[in-house]
Parts: sequence; C-alpha cells; structure tokens
Amino acid sequence: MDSVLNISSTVFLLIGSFLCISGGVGILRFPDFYTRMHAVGVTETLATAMILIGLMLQNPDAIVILKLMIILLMALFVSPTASHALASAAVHNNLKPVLDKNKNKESVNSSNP
Amino acid sequence: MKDLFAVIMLSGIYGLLSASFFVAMDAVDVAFTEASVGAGISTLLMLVAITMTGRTEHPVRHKPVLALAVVIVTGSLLIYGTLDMPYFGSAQAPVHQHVAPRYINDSMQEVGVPNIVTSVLASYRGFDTFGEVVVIFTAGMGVLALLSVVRRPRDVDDVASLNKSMHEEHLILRIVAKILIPFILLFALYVQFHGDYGPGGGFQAGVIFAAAIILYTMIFGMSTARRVINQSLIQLFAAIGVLVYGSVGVISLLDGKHFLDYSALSADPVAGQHLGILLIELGVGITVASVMIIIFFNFAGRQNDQQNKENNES
Amino acid sequence: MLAHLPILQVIVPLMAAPLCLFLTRSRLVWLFALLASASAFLISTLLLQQVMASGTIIYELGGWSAPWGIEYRIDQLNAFLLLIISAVSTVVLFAAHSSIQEEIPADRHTLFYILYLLSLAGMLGIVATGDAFNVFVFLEISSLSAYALIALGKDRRALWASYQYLIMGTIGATFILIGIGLMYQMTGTLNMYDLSQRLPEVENTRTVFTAFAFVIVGVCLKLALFPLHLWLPNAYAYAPSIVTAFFAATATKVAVYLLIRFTFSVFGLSFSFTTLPLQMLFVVLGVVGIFVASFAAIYQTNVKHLFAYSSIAQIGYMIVGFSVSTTTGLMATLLHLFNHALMKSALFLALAAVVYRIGSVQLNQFHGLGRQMPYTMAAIVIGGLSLIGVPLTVGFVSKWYLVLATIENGWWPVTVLILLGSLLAIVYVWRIVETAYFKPPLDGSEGVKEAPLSFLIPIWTLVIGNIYFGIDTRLSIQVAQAASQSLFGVSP
Amino acid sequence: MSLSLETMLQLCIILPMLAVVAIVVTGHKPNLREGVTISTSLVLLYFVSLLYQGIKQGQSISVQWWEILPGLQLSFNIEPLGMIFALIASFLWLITTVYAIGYMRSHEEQNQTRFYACFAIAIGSVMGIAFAANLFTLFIFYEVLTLSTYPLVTHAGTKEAKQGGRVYLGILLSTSIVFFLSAIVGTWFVAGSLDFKPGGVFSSDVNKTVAGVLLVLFIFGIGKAAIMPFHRWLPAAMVAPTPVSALLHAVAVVKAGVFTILKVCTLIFGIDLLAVLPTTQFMLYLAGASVLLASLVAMRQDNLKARLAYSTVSQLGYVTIGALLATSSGVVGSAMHIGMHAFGKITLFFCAGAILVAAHKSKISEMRGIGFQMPVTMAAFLIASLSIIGVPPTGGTWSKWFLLMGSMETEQWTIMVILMISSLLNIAYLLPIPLRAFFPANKTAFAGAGIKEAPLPSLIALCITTVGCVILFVYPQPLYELAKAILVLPG
Amino acid sequence: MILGLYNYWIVVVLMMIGFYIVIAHGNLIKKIVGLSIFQTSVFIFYISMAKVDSGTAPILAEGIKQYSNPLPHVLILTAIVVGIATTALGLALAVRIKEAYGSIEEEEIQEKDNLDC
Repeated sequence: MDSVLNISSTVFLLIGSFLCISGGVGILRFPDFYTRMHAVGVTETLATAMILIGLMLQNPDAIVILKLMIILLMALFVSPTASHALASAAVHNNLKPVLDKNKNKESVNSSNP
Repeated sequence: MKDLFAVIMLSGIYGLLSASFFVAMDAVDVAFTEASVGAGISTLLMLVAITMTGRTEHPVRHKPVLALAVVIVTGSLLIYGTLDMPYFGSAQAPVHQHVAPRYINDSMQEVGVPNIVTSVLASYRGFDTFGEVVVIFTAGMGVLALLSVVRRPRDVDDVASLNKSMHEEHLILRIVAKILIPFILLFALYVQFHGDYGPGGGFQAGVIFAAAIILYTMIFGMSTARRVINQSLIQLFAAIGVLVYGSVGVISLLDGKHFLDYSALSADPVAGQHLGILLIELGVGITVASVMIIIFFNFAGRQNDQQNKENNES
Repeated sequence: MLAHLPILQVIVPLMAAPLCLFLTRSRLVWLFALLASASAFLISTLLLQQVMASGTIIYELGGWSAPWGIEYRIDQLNAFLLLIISAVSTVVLFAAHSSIQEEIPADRHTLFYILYLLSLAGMLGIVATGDAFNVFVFLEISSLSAYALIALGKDRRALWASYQYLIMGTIGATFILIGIGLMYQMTGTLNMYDLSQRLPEVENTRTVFTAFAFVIVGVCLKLALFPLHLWLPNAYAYAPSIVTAFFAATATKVAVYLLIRFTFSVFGLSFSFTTLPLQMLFVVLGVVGIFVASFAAIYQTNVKHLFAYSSIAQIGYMIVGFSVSTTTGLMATLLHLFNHALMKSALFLALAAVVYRIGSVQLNQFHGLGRQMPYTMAAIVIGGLSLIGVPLTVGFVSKWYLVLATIENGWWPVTVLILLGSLLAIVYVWRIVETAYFKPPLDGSEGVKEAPLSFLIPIWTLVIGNIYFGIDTRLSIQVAQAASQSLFGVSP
Repeated sequence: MSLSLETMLQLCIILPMLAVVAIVVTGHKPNLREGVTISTSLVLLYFVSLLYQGIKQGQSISVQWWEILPGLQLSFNIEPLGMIFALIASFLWLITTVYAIGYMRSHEEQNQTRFYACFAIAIGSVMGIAFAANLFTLFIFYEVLTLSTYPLVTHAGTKEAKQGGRVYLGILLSTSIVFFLSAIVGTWFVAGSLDFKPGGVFSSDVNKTVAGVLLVLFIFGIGKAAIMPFHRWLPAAMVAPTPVSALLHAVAVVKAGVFTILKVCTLIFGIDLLAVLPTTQFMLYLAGASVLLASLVAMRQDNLKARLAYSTVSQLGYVTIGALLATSSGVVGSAMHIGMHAFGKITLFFCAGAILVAAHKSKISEMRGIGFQMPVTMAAFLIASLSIIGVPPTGGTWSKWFLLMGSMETEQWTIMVILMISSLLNIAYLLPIPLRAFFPANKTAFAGAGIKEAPLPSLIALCITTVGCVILFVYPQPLYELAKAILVLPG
Repeated sequence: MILGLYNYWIVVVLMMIGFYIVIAHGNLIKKIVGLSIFQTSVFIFYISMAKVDSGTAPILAEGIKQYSNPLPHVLILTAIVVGIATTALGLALAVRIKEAYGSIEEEEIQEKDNLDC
C-alpha cells in the first residue's frame, strides 16, 4: 500500500518542481514586466500546491497533514493577492505594457527598469 | 548594483536563504527567527528607509584598494584560524563534549521542556535573554529618540479626505488583509505558547504579531492605524514586557534564591521552571512586538511627515 | 539582600530605565534616575568592601552552576571598576537636569534619562559578568544606547559622528563575537574562568591564536587605541556635554578593563605576551598614540575636541602601563584608570557649564572667562594641572607609578617619552588658561555669569576628589595593588 | 610659649598657608591685609629663631605628616642647611613685605591681594622645601612654589607678562617633570629610599654610570638653579614688579633651586661618592661656563633689572660649583654664599625698585648722576655690589674665600681661574652704576630735577638689608657654624 | 583534510564580502546592508559549528539519541536580535542624516562638514 503512496508523492513532487523551473524560465525569457509577472504568478501558485500535496502523501501523520493543509490554504490566499498587488503597483506607477513588438520600438527599453 | 531597491530585495532573499540553511543545519528555532526577523522586518525597515533617502547609489568607490587590503588580511587570518578547527559535523569536537551534553541529557529532568533550545534560552542562560530583551528595548528607545515626531492636532482632520481615496485603490488587498490578519495574530499566539514543544518562542511570536499590525498599517493607512493603537500605550507596553521579565527574576530574589531561579515560583521546581519560562516568553513577546511596532510607526510617521511637508509646499 | 549585591548592581539601573517611562514630568524622571544611579553607587561601595574583606565573590544566575549557567565573578579588579563607573555616573547625573535644558529638545528628556540608565547598566553588566557571551550582550546594550545618546546632540554633525561610531562599534563587537565563537569552538565553554582552565591545552593551535587576535582587535577598536581612534574625537565633541562627560570617564575604561580581563584572566599572562608580540606592539602603539593625539590636541580650536584628543593620549599611557606587564605596570594602569576618570569627568562637566552659559566651546569664545566664570575656570585649571601630573593632584600619582614601572623594567627611553608626553599636556592646557585669563572679555559677553549651583556642586566634588585622592591615595593604591597582584597570581 | 619644637616646625609651614586665607578675607581693607602679612612674617621669624636655638643645643627635630604613596611620607626634619635657608627666607620675607607696602602703594598696582596671597603661599612652600626630610616632600613643595609664583610673574597681565609667564612656567615645569621627576624615581628605584642622609643615600657599591646619569638628571632637573641651558626663565621673569623679582631672585625661587642642588649633592650623593662620579667634572665645567657667560651677557644689558638677573644666574653658578667641588670647604663656601648673595642681591633689587618708583628710570644709561638726588639708595647699591663682588667690608668675601679654598684643595685650577675672572667681571658690570651715579662725567648733562628719595618704607627695608650685608662680614659665626655643621651633624 | 573544513571557508568568504561592502561603499544604507551580511555570516559560522553529522534538531523526542548542540542556537537567537537592533538604529540615523545633510553619500557629507568648520 505505502509503495503506491510513495510513487504518487514522487510524481506530485516532480510535477511541482517542473512547474517551478518553467516559472523561472518564464521570468528570463519574457520581454517585459507584465508577461514575466504573469508567468511567475500562475506557475508558482500551482507549483506550491503540487509540492504540498506531494509532502502530504509523504508521511501519514495526521497533525502534519493538518498543518500542511493550513499552509496550502494560506499559500492559495497569499500568492494571487501578492501578484495582484504587484500588478496594480506597476499600473499605479504608469508602467505601460509592451503591446506590439514593432509598433512601439522605443518603449521596449523603457519598460524593463 | 546601483539601484538600492534591488539590493534590499536581494538582501531579503539572502536572509531567506540563510534561514533555509539553518533549517538544513537542524537549527529550527534560529531559522524561524532569521526568516521572520532577518528576512522580514529588516527588509521592511530598509524599504521604508530608502523611500526617504533615495533609491540610487553613488557609483564612486571609497578607496577600494585599502578596503581590499584590509579585507584580504582579515580573511587570511581567519582562514589561517580555520586550519585547526574540528571537522564540520564531527561528533568528537570539544563543543559537543563539554557543556552541551548536560543540556541534552538532563534538561528534561531539570526544566521539563522538550525543546532544549527554549530551556537553555530561558532557564540555563536566562540572563542572556534578559540582556537580549533590554537590547531590543534600547533599540526601540533609540529609534524613538531619533525619529519621534511631535504630534500636531491638525494632522487628524485631513485623514477623512485621505480615507476616501484609499477605498477604491486597494480593494482586493483590503479584503484579503481583512481575512488574513486575524489568522496571523492567532498564529503569533500559537508560536508564543508553543515555544516549549516545537520551534518558536517570544522573539518569533513578537515579530509575527508586529508583522500583522504593520500589514494593517500599510494597507489601512497610518492615521487609522494610529487611532487603533495609540503611541504612548505601545511605549508603556514595551516597558511592561521588560518589567515582566525582570520581576520574574526579582520574585526569585525575594524568595532568597538567585536571580532568575524559577524553582522559587512554585513548590515543585520543574513546575516552577514551566511557569517561569512561560512568563518570561510572554515578557519577551510583548516587548519585541511593541518595539517593532514603535520602530515601524516612527519610520512611517517620519515618511508621512515628509510627504505632508512636500504637499504643503507644492 | 547582601548576598545578592552583584546582580542588584546591574539590575537596579536596568529596571529603573523602563520605569522612567511611567513618570510624566522630566524633573521627576531626573530625580528617579539620580536615585537609581546613587543606589548603584552605594551597592558598588558595599561590594568593594565585601571583596576587599573576603576576596572574589561568585554569584550564579538562575541557580545553575558555572559553565552551564551564567555566573558573576567579582574580584578586586571589577569591584574597583564598578565603583568608578557608578560614582562618575551619579555625579554627572547630578548636573544633567539643567544641562540638557539647553542642549536637548524638551520632548526627548525622558528618553535621554532612559538611554543614560541603559548605558550605565550596560557598562556595569560588562564589568560584573564572568561569562564571555554575556559581555557581548551588555556591550551591545551600552553601545546602542551610546549611539542614540550621541545622536541627541544639537549639532547636525552629531548624527554623522554617531553613525561612524555605530559602524566602527558594531565591527568591533562582531570581531569580539568571532573571537568568542572561536574560543568556544576550541574549548566548548563560555565561562571566563572555565576558559582560562581549558585554554592552555589547546593553546598552540592556530584557532586560539586567531581568537586572541580578533578579541584584541575588537577591544582595541572599542578602546580607541591609536590607529583605531578615528571615531572618538567627533563622537565626544558633538554629543551633548553631559553624555561626553559620562562616556569620557567610563566608556573607554570599560574597554581597558576588557583588555586586561581577556589577556590576564582568560588567555593567561604567559600566552598573551609570548605568542603575539603584544608587549612590543602595545608599547609602540601607546607611545605613538600619546604623541599623535597630544599634537592633534594642541591644534584644536574646539575645546571638546581638545580634551577628546587628550583622552586618546591618556589611553595611550594606560596601554603603555599595561604593556610593561609587571605588577607595578598593571597597578599604574589601574591607577591611571581611576585618576583619568576623575580628571576627565571634572573637565567635561566644567565644559558643560561653559556650554550652558555661552552655548559654544570654541576657544575664541573663552576670552576673559577667567573673570566671568571664576569657579568653572578654576575647576578647568585644576583638572588641567592634574592632567599634566603636578604633585598633590591625582595625575601625579599615576604618572609616578607609570615612570616607576617603566624604569623598573629598564625601558628608560619609554620613561623619557612618557614625560615628554606630559610636556605636550602642559602646552594645550596652558592655551586654555591663557585665553581664559589673559585675554580681555569679548564685547558681546557682558551678561555671562557663573554657572548655576547644580553645575558647581558636581564639578567641585570631582575637583576636590581630584585633589583628595592625589594626597590620600590609600584607597586607590590599596585596591589597585590587590587587583594587580591577584591578576598576576601573586598571593596578595 | 610652651609649644614644643615639633609643633613649631609644623606651624612654620602651615602659618603662611593660613595667612593666605586671612589675606584673602581681609582683601578689601589694605591696611588690615598688610598688617596680617607683617604679623605672620614676624611670628614666622620668631618661630624660626626658636628652632635655630633648638638646633644649636643639638636637638634633632623631625615630624611626619602622612603617607601619600606607600613608602613615601610627607615628613620634615631640621638640619643645618635647611636652617640657613629658613632663616634667610623668613627674615627677608619680613623685609620684602615692608618694601612691597611702600612700592605697591606709590605705584598703585592693582589686585594686590593676589600678590600678597601668592607671596605667602610661596613662603610657605619655601619653608616646606627648607625642612623637607625626603626628596619626595621637597619635590611637592618645589612644584607648589613654581605654581604659586606664576601669578606673581604675570602680575601685570600685559602681553609681555603673558610671554614671560609662558617661558617661566614652560621651562620650570618641563625641567622639573622630565628630569627631576625621573631622577627622583631613579633614585627611589636604585637606592630604595628618598630620605636625606648625611654621607649619601646610595649604597657604596652603586654602579657609577647610573649614579652619574642621575646626577646629570638632578642638575638639569632643578631648573630653578638656572644652570646655563635652562636659565632663560630668570631674565624672562623681569616683567614682574620689583618686589616680585626681589622675591624671585633673592628670597625664594632661586634660593630654593640652589638649596636643592646643595642638599642633593651633600645628602643624596654624599661628598665622597660625588668626587668619584664620572659626570661631576662635566657638570663643574658647565656651572663654570654658566658663571662666565652670564657675567659677560650681564655686562651688555642696559636695563638694570635684566643686568641684575644675569648676575644672579652667574652667582648661582658659584653655589653649584661649590656643591660640585665635593670638598667640605667648597660646601661651606656655597652654603655661606647662599646667605651672602641673598642679602646682596635683594638690596640691589630694592635700589632698582626705588629708582623706578622715584625716578621712573630703568635704563642704566639714564642713571648718570642720580647719586645727588637719591644718596641713600645709591650708597646701599654700592655696598651691596661690593658684597656681591666679594670685597672685605661686606660678607661676600667669606663665601668667595671658602670657594677659592675648596677649588684649591681639589686642584681644580681651571675652576679657580674661572672664579677669579668672574669676580673681575662682577666688578665690571656692577661698580660703574654707583660710580657714574656719584661722579657723572659732566655735571650738567643730567637734568634729573624734581627727583626725591624713594618712599620711606622702601628706604627702611633698603637700609636694613645693607646693614645685614656688613654684619655678615663682621659677625659671620652663626652662618659659618651652620654651614660647617652640614657635613658633620647627623640627621 | 581540506574537505572537512569547506563550510568555514564559505563563512569566511561571506564575511569578507560583507566587510568589503562596509568599508568600500560610501552609501550609508549600503553600509548597513554590508554590516547585516557580515553579521549573518557570523551566525552561519556559529550554527555550522553546532551541527553533528547524524544529529537532528535539539527537540527531545523518543527514539532519537543524537542531537545537534543547542548552545550556539541560543547564542545566535540573541545575536540576530542584536543585529536587527543595530540595523534599525543605523537606518534611523541614515534617515536623520538625509534630513540634516540632504544626502547619504559619505563624500558629500564629508564635504559639507569641512565647509562648516
């Protein structure tokens, strides 16, 4: 029985870490602030959820699972709000997004501080 | 690295990394503190500071050659010193032979607290922690002496106008904050009283408590926060925390035992230890929380003051 | 209560500090602070009597025995230091109320007293404790309150001076922390007495050598020894004069105590003077420090700067006495510790009175002050004479023992240099005397009258102390002799 | 007066200090203040003479105050050399006070209270030096003397007074701190005790070079004896009013310096050790040089007080030579010379002061023919300069006689030659003044009409000291016995 | 032999970076960041000293007999709080200096000082 648990937790952990890496690559590759922010916002929330589930499966102790559940809940609350706050702050400081690469050539270099 | 904002963010990340390093090194209490204090509060304070002192840094270096020379000399002296050190993680190192075994083996019988770090922190070397609380209290008083702005009544009336504009701006943040803050406070209390069994204790609880209040202040604005928590009361609380700690010690003095000897607090010595540790953790928590709040209020108050001056002039 | 004196010595000012927050009017806070400091002084006198009668007192905190818990170990050396610090603090505090009216904004007075009591408690804590890490904690308490107190100064340069002191002080404290860490690593214990037992086995390892080097550099940074003294002149010159009076007489003395405690009690005499060429290093640094600081003092226009540089020179004397490493040499250092505290607190308090009256300490403001403020200027003259080392004053006693120590050791060139150093003292003291007595008063300064009584009483108690301990030296010599002999392991 | 001799000894030191308080209290009433000073000096003189009787009957009087440093007490005892000095000082204090009253009144000097108070402190410290039983007590009073005479030197408060004061204090304090203090500590370390013992405190086997170095440190250390390299403070102190320079030159400061040298040579090193030290010869030549050079410089000085100052420097050289000759007659000669020079020089200064007050002249060139207007002053000047030169009717002869005898005994021919030449030079710079005053080359040249004699109290003081010079010649026995007893009488 | 000591060298390198920042950089905030890096590296040194190879966190639990040494953890708890206290005070001073001098660069402050006296 526990071998099934082990396999599933390793699978979850692998997915979670893959998501993290994709988020990282997203930050490097995307041209401007908003796209980068989008990449990280989406993948990070999911990655943390996946890893936490993987950990939950790791050990059967009830209290530990409860604590991990609370952390998961907390993470789900905090990270979208954080990315929202980041985005609204950027808009507040009138940072224009890069809509079309060739149209506003000059604004490309202005947008990545 | 000219932009100070990036520097501070990286130093925050550095704090988090060192916290995770401590976890790897089995120092869970220290990791907890480092995360909450090293990564949290210090980054926060630096951010508030650079909003007032400007974000860019002068590129010119300040006689780099001399600095390099001094650094190399001290570094080589240190490397020279490490050559005879016991290997990393070796159990035979004198550090594990002399004083530590007693803590590990019979702290359960003498102090009855599973978390040895808390038992050493609060009971064996209780006076160190008392010194610690006084250091925090001094820092609070120092920042107060430097930055405290004389409150002028006219500040209050323009709060109403500020409030209105605040509402639409951070709607989502306000909602999420309203949900999260009670849980943060609850978690702070949990950490405070869970210190005996798992990682945690007065310092971490105090900082988390302060973090909750700072989150509230940042979102709901300085003036509303100031009405919720009035300044002089917080200062008294800082003093009360230190006095709680000190009076625990003085009680055992009056009882004829040595200072901070908790066995005087109740008939059975181990129960006395429990009570003692609980009380002084409470004292530590109160002081740390109130001092962190004082420091943040003074920094933010000063920034607020500057902005008032600017929009008065403009 | 008599058994708990060692801890009461530190706890009374420590607990008094937060209590000040509960009092409202600043005069009430002043009286409360004065009461706390006076009781600390009383405790230190009782402690000294106990120690002189029954030898070292050991007090375990929290009831745990030595290497596991923290213990206070009071012997002649730190009882002597405790007495000096609490005595100077009580006298200086006496004049604090009227002095800070001029120099510190009204809403900061309570905070001033709190920080003052904290730094007093910090210093008493450093001197009384027998645990290495506890020294670091209380060092931080006293330094943090010192940075805040200096930053309270009126002049904007006080902020910059306090910032520099913060950076240098923290580096020094962290060096001491590294040193303690290395010592702990090799021996496994933090208690000073326990360290002195276990260090000899691991003595020839490179780690202990580095630990020793780091601790010494850290302490010398706090001590403002010659090459590391850059923070002191500005810090003392721009801080409020009461703060300068208190720190000039105590802060560096505590660092000298630390130096003596670490080299003699923890690392042991043989180790500290054979491995590192400590003796030669300190003699050279001390003497060069004396000359450089005295020359700098001569060319100062700000009198506080002048006396700050002269403090650095006097520390040079202590270090030379210390480096002679014989009982007489150590006794000379301890005596000069005591005497210098008396001299400098009297001088800086007198300057506080001058600042109270004419608002500035520039030498060209001192014209004709001899007539307008006769008692204060008389105090400065007597303080200056005792700085030079004229007989019947306290300075002479320490100069006598310093010369005796260097001659006994056969270092007669050092003797000549020491005496030449005191010649430089004549030059810069006489600059003040001449401007005060011979130059006619400036036109705008008719209204200047003598300092109020609240200044004159503390100043003149110190000046009379200056003269009394110059004549009846039984107390200071007896204690210094007992302390140096016990440190050398010679049975007193 | 049933006071025991010991209490009288202590009173000699405490009395002037108490007088200071009394003077300051009665500061605003001049007559009362002067009365206090004179009465204290009279009482002091009475005590000292009683002590002198005690000494003559061979009683040894000594007193211990308390222990400043372990092993070093403030203690006093009376021995012949100290007795000479005390006698001279107390007697001349009385005379100088009388003189000062006349001078100060007619010259309307301001803050006279400070003058008399510092004067009394100076005398108190002189008594302390005279009766000191060990080098440590002597050093303490030596420093107190320097500090108490500083306000006197800078009495006028003008720019030159400040300059003179700075030189005065600079040299005296620095020589005493750098050389004298290290010499004392050296002796304390080598010999183990600082008490004055006839025959010297050093054990016989002390190595010669160290003792030699100590001797050099002592001679240079005692700046008050105005040995050549450190003599500049004496002429610089000319800025002070005349009673002060009288005090400086004749009564207290200079005498203290020379007295200390004599005491150190006889009672710390001891005559026999002194003779054999390598550096004694060098010091002897140095003293001789300072005698000669000072006399030469004195000749060129036009200002009367400056000339007298340089003559003092050379006369002090005599006493140092006497001490360093390391023979009994040399010591006797120098002890007597202290007395002779005191009386002679103080009279010269009184005359200089009188001329300044009466004729407002300080340049010697202007004093041609002044003898007619001020016959008494100029006569006193003549007798006093004879005493300084050492011509029979005045006391100076005896001291010069013994000095010459001493140099002959030790075959120091060069020193003998120096003594002879310097006596000639004394004549060269002292005698022309009175002669020109009485027999001006051309009578009419001098238009000194309207000058009358100096005020009465100054004149009285003048005459007493002149008579003193002559008595010392006719009846030198008490001074001689005391001088002789220095080397013999124990303790 | 060298292998066993690698962690101390990392600490030394970190320490020296912090120390260099404090000395070389003129900006006051940068100095405080350097100072906190310097102190954090000292903490890492203490903690790496306390680690025992097969030990776990010093919380007593059944069945575990090898614990790491709790004493350095206590010391570091104190040292962290000291570090934050110094940082808070340093930042307050930097803010006040900015208000008083108008700049937080060491050179400009030095010039303004030399101008004054």
